[in-house]
Amino acid sequence: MNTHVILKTEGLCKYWGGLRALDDISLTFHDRQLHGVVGPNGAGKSTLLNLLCGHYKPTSGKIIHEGEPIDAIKPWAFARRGIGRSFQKTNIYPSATCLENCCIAAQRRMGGSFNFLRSRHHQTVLEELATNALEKVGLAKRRDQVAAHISYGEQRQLEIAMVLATSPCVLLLDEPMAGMGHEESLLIIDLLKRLKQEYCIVLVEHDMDAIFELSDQLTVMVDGQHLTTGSVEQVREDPRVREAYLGQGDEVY
Amino acid sequence: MLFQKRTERIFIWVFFPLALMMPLFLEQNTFYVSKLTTIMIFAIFVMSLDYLVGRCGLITLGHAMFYGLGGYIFVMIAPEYDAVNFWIYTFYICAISALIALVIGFLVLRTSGIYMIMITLAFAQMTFYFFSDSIEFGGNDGVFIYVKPDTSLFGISMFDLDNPIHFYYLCLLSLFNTLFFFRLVTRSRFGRVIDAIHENPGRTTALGYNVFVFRLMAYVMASALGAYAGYLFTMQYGFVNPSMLSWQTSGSALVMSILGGLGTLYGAILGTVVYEGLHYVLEHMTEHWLLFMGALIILMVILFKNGIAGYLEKLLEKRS
Amino acid sequence: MTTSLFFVQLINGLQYGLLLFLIASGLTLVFGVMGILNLAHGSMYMIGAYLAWYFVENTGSFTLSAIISAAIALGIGIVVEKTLIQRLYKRNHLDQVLLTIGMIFVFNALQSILWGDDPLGVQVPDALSGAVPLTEVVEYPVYRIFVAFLCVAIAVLMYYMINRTRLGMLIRAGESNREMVECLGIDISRLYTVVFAIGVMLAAVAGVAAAPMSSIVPGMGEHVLIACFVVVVIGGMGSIKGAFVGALLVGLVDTFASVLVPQLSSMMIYILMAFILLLKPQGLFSS
Amino acid sequence: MENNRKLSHLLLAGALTGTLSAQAVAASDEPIKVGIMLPFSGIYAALGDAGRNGLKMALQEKAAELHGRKIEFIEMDTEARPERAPEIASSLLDQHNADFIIGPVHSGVAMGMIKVLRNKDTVMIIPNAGAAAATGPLCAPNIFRTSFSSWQPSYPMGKVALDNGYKRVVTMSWNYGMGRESLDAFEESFTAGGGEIVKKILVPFPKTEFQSYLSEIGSINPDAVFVFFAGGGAVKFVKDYDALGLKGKIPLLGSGFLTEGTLEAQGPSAEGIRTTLHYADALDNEVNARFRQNYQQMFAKPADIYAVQGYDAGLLIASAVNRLGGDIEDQDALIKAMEEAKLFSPRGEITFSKAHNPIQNIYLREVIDGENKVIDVPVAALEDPARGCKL
Repeated sequence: MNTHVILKTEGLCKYWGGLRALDDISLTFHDRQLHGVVGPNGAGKSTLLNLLCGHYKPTSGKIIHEGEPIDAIKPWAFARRGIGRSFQKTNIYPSATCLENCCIAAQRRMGGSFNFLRSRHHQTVLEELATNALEKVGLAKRRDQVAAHISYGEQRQLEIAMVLATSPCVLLLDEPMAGMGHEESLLIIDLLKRLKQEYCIVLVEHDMDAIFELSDQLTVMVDGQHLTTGSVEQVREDPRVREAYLGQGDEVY
Repeated sequence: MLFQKRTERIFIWVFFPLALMMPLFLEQNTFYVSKLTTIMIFAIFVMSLDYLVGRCGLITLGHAMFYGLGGYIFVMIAPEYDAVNFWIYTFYICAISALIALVIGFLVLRTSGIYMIMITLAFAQMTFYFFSDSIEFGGNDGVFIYVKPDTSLFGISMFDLDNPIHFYYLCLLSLFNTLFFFRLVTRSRFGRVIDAIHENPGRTTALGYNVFVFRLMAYVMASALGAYAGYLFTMQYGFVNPSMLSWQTSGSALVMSILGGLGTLYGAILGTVVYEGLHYVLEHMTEHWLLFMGALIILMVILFKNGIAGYLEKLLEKRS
Repeated sequence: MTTSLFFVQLINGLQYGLLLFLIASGLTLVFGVMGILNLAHGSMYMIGAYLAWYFVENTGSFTLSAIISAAIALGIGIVVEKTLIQRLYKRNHLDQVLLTIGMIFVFNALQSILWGDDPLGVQVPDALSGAVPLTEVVEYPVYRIFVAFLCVAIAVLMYYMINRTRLGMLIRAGESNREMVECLGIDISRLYTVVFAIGVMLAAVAGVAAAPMSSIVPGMGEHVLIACFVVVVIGGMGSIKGAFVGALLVGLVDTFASVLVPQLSSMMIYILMAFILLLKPQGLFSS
Repeated sequence: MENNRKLSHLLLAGALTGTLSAQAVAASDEPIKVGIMLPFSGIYAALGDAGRNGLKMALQEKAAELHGRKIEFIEMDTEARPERAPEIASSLLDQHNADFIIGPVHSGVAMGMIKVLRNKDTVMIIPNAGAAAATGPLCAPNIFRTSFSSWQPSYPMGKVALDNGYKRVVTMSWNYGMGRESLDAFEESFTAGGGEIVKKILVPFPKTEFQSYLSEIGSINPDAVFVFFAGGGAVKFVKDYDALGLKGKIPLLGSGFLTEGTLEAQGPSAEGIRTTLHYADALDNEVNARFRQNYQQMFAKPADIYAVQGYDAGLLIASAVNRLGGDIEDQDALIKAMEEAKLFSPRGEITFSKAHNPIQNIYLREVIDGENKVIDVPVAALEDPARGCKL
């Protein structure tokens, strides 16, 4: 098992006024592992992802990427360091083709964005990168279709492809299976299984079966607090987890 | 292909050859030549605004600031009674206004939406009053430029700016170049990022683009071209007045841009020609032309959702 | 500046600010509830002033004229909303800008056709024609004090209406969530018509109130419009409280700037606005 | 080619305009084309309207003296927008081949027009704009003015103020050319006679919030106040002056435009204001009486200074056409005829200076019972110094 730590948080807090959305979270994320994060609604999972990708600034605490603290850098600089994310609500460019969606992403990696004159279509390497990303998620056949016209599940796949096209090292995925049918979910699970061979993945998901199946490490959060982290078995056995879910009156999925 | 839309290609093939031949028909009538020249110049300005508003999603009600600055920068830096070189001063004016746009854009682009409309207006009003209250720059009455620049490049003079026909061709060329330039830019990789930002700025940031810097670049570019249009306008009659900077100028440019079809670029030409043409016809027909102009604008907003260009595109689509 | 002059200027600034508030309140109300940016708001102010003149000439009574003018403005508001504005709710701000610029043209033309282009004036009603001495030379007319109080009264009334009445509840709900209001079984389009008409009426009432202390001329609406925008943006678009604070701020800054820094006075309110927006990009009291 | 040209005219007629000008016809049958470039919309619309009425009335009255030439008017709305002025001027010049171009009201527009029309093959007659430059540094053989230079109405007021024993005066106007020039002219004669300008207030144009300035004047408490304002601004100023209690305590003097065309709107606030101008409604002479009566009949409203100035532009054209026997082809002769013209204007006799600015009486008027009553003629036949003019 690869134990190289890519991303680490130390005492991460995010307060909205008096509300503690996230309180003192210290976690480590390893390369080529899928790190699942679960918890009832309002546990602070999405807040955690938003902090990790730089969308929010932490109230206190540190985010360390490859040994360097990065919590003070700009949101866009997170992605430049290879921290890519997908959103809970599908977040793509609906009027562009799937290929173009990925090209936008790949171009950030490739550079040349301040080239005012050269045609955007004149770079085959770029299109190759984008096509590869589409192939990885199994969307090659939708390459030239407009993103708004493909199915919802495919749009979620496309979003992951876009993140892949930026050649990231960390993938932050916020409920990639939300709103999907069973068949589509299986496709994504399959995809994530392949991806975790290459990337460090942080996965927030409500689908318990999926997350138990996929996670190498699993963190449970409740009310913005860290409850436990461990392997799937450890978490499953932990009585506090049951209590947390049952005590909340929330369904266990 | 640079001009991707069929409507746009047809437009270019109809408009520019017609515009090229126009002076042949009009050699007797310098008025029409200069009227058309003014329209071309304003179309450049409208196009630069159209790029900002339609392509970048940056709505400004202060773009006339750069139109006016184009003229006033010339007044400020050129010697009063010596002919200067047109191309060198084109460079100066674009560079200086780009610099100003860089500073203003740095402040303005931190806001968005309706607030950006207002803060751009605020800066334009400030410059308006700066020149209108000044004494050395002619104040509210404006100021003359006595000598037209000469256009020699490497010793060859291509245009004689005192000749209205020459000047017409210079402006037509500038208009075509502006369209060509903006097409290049929209097709480029930079343009790809601008399109992405326009459609979904949040996503673009998450992909690692510094959205602010791209917007700033676009703002600087459009502002410099807006100033170039103002410079040409100043050249045409040798006259600068603060009203070039007024919010009414920004407003009417915005109207023309929306009328033509926002973000289509060539629509800016359509919008300007139609608006100015209507203005001209109505003004000759009735003293109360404002009434009809207003009513027509209202009708167009309600009927043509995507401007004239959008309407034409739809028409072509239906037929094919 | 002597202390007495300072106080006189303070009163000048407050009075100007209060009038600005009266005009701007309608603009910010319409924007806040309906999300409509009405550039023709200044024209309504102009129309109000012309109506006041017309009915004073024909009825001889300022009070009567004010009531008729306000009623007509309300009618104009309803008609304009039903025929034009209603078509624009689903469009963006730009189309609204275009439409309302068209309306400015039409109103300006109508003004010229109906009432001509000569500067007109309305005399201060007799009951309010006195003055209060402030210094040896300067005195303050009762009418202007009355208008200042009227503006405060309208501000209080609006505050009460928005916070205490059913209409106000709907307006507040409409600001935050259109669908919710519809779920409550309220006809949102009727609410919008009412709000727009009230906005128009407020502008027209401001025009009526201003008529006896200013000159009624073509284009008077456009100058006011820009000042109103500054007020509304400083306060935060859609916030009545913001408009009140913004108006007083603009009134005071403009008044004192014209005395203290005359070279910069015309730029001062724009500098103020740019400065505030840079510190608070959504204005002082944005919701 | 001829065909082509016709085609293009047709095309343009369709595309741009509804008018189609007839091609060359014998000169004498052709009407004299008079282009009118005045504001018919926007804040100066009333002034433009009056100027046009006066002009048309004069040419109608003098129709018999035109040697059979008809007059064709081409009217263009400047909207008082200076940036449009060059375009409209060149339209009248090149498209309509106007023989005379009458305009404008606004000095900024005048600058734009002069830029295009200076030394061109048409005669420009300014019926209002007082910018000193038009008959100063920018003067030209083909530019005439039938109104005034900014210097003329204000200069005599300095003397009047001194005669009344005012020593300390505050001056105030909008901060634009016409305003500043008026204040300077007043200051010139006033300080030459030993007066002191204690404060000069320049209000940004077109701001009409005067209260703060007036409060300040109240605290200075000068012997008198001299102002230049016109139109809507004049109405607002006079009302504010009264409302803040300055009226009756500090005498208000002004360039005559303060109370021209605005008296009705100003109401009782204007009573007692003294101004100097080259005209007064109640001027007691035969021409004026007839002029005012006819004007009232034709246009159903009283004439004003702007109508007079337009009227005189018409008189100037008529007298020149008459003297040349209807043939105005030779521009030099036309200009000479205009230079030597002597007009019997409602404002009294006027002739033209070398710089083509009228030499005219300046009247001291006082508002009494809502009318400008002439109480004195401080300077008769005043000629503008035309500084900078090389004619």
